[in-house]
Amino acid sequence: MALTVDNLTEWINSFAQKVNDQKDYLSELDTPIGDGDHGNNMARGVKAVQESLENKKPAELTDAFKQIAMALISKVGGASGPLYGTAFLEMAKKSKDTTDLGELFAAANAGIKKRGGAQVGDKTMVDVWEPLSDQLAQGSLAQEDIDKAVNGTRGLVAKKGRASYLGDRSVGHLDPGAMSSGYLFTALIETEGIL
Amino acid sequence: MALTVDNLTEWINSFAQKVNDQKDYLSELDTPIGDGDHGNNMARGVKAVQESLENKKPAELTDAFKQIAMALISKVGGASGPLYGTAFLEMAKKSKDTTDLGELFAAANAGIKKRGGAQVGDKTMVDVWEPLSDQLAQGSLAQEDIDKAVNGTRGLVAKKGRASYLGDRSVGHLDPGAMSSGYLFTALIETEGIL
Amino acid sequence: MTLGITIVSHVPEIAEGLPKLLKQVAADVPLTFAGGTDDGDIGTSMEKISQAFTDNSADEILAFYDLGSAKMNLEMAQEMSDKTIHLYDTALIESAYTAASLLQADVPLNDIEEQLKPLKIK
Amino acid sequence: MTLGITIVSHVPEIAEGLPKLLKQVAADVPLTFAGGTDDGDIGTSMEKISQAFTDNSADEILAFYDLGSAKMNLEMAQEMSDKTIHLYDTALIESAYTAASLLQADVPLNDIEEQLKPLKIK
Ligand SMILES: Nc1ncnc2c1ncn2[C@@H]1O[C@H](COP(=O)(O)OP(=O)(O)O)[C@@H](O)[C@H]1O
Ligand SMILES: Nc1ncnc2c1ncn2[C@@H]1O[C@H](COP(=O)(O)OP(=O)(O)O)[C@@H](O)[C@H]1O
Ligand SMILES: [Mg+2]
Ligand SMILES: [Mg+2]
Ligand SMILES: [Mg+2]
Ligand SMILES: [Mg+2]
Repeated sequence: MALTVDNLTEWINSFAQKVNDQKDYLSELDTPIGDGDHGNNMARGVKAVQESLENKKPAELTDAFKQIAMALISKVGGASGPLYGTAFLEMAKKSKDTTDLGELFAAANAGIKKRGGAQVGDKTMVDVWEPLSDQLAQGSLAQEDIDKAVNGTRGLVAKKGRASYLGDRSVGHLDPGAMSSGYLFTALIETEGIL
Repeated sequence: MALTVDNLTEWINSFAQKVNDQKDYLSELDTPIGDGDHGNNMARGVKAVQESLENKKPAELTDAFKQIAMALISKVGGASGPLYGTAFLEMAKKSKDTTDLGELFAAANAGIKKRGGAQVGDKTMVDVWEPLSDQLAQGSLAQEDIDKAVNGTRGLVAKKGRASYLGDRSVGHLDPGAMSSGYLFTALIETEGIL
Repeated sequence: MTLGITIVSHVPEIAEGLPKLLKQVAADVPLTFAGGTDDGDIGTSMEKISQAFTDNSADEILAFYDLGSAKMNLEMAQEMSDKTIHLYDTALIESAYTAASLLQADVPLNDIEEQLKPLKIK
Repeated sequence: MTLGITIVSHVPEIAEGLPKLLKQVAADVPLTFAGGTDDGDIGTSMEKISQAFTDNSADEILAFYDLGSAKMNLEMAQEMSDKTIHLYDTALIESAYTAASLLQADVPLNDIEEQLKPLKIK
């Protein structure tokens, strides 16, 4: 079982599918604690990713990660653009040395944390990326881990991003970026032949 | 010797003349320590004042002061608009009780200070209005007093208005609003029959 | 009693543009703005500010401005208005954004003002 | 070595409008801006920011932004630029105005940064 350009593409297409299906839901999550655009941002981003991968089939994993990153960086528009973009850019760099998922995701997570300055507990996508990257490194990621991480953001006080303006009042709402990140991990474990 | 609608109008017309003649110079003064528009602002303002007084000859001093104030407030556009406007508005109020120049100018000066929060020494028009209002109250205002007050702003560090952003670097430049205020006082002492 | 926001800028484009950022997080907060002089040049206009107070459907208004001369016209308009106008000496964009987010979440004015305090820079 | 300013805002109108205020006090300071997403919507664009760095005739740039997500795109553009980019977490309009006035008066960068410190709010 290993990551290839083909199953990476399959994974990303599955993620795109989920984002498109849940576009309105993601924007709804972003409404009480943000500006209500996360679904639209991500849908625009994954569309650009799919177009890029179709227009120019990447020769290597590194190219694939880079194309994904650049499309997200250019097209998302919101905070999630540079964050997801940095994640895939870090995976591109790391993929020159290894295809180990644990290492790739650890690099991605470190990139997100550096880019946005968020730590675990700040009610951001980091609350999904960090624990699930750890699980991947340990070779045991299941849907219930994903649900737990995503749902865990509900009780947190936002410390970064737009939701942080609401302080304590952000409690009781799921973080939209955590939810979309959850879809990325679900798509990963659902794609045959990667894990 | 007393203030009447006629000699007030003469005074203001003479002030307008000086502002128009020195429009470029006032804007030049405003360039190194401001945004270079004081001459244009004041020219726009006195034009509106003259139009107002021509279109509707005021019946009373109070009306005249009020019309002048409103024209300046609407048309100047820069900080000097609310400041000169407040000065004339305060004179309008005070003119209900007295036509004494000392009292009128004391009220005007207090209005400028309240509106802009500047004190003597802050390198603003207050450095002209305050000492010269005092002189008027004492019945002895001459051109050399005016020159002294205006030129005194050259050595000051700006504490209010746009020039204050330059801090110490504002030293060595005349304050444009002090200069235009100087013209107002010169026009006053030059107008026959007021002092 | 409803709370609204009025934005005052020397630049017409800033005054028009900032509400677009705020509307994203505060669809239900009454927002009006006044930008530039009567002639549309760089500067502020007491009349435009008064109009922005009148046009705002709220009866209590949080007002934000860019530079000091805008504040003077704001204060004149405040004195002439029947509404309660709160004037903040805070970073224009950042504090208007903060206030808009919090008003949308029905946060009481006292708490909003507490959160605006660190943004006081004028 | 010349110093310039780049303005980054989520809103195209703010990004376009602010330089008009700055030009009044800083006619000779190189000023560029990046506003909105690639499609002109509310947001920021790393490409537009990179372009604004390139288009600026200065080789050292003071960059100012409105909200946190702009900062992330700014930092990515900064990492990709050959120029020295200084990023300030200060009130956008007020600090850009301060920097512009001081740059026009040839004030050294150290002194400018000193004067920007009290405007740090992010
Ligand atoms: N500084 C940050 N660090 C990590 N994640 C962040 C940060 N800021 C925002 N996010 C994530 O981005 C999501 C919002 O994305 P999006 O709505 O697309 O951007 P925007 O907030 O600019 O509209 C949040 O739910 C959060 O997960
Ligand atoms: N807070 C203030 N208090 C008193 N006078 C002030 C203040 N701010 C500015 N001024 C005066 O206004 C003059 C500048 O007027 P003007 O150029 O028309 O306005 P702006 O600075 O808005 O362009 C200054 O030279 C100064 O005399
Ligand atoms: Mg959003
Ligand atoms: Mg957004
Ligand atoms: Mg000026
Ligand atoms: Mg001006």
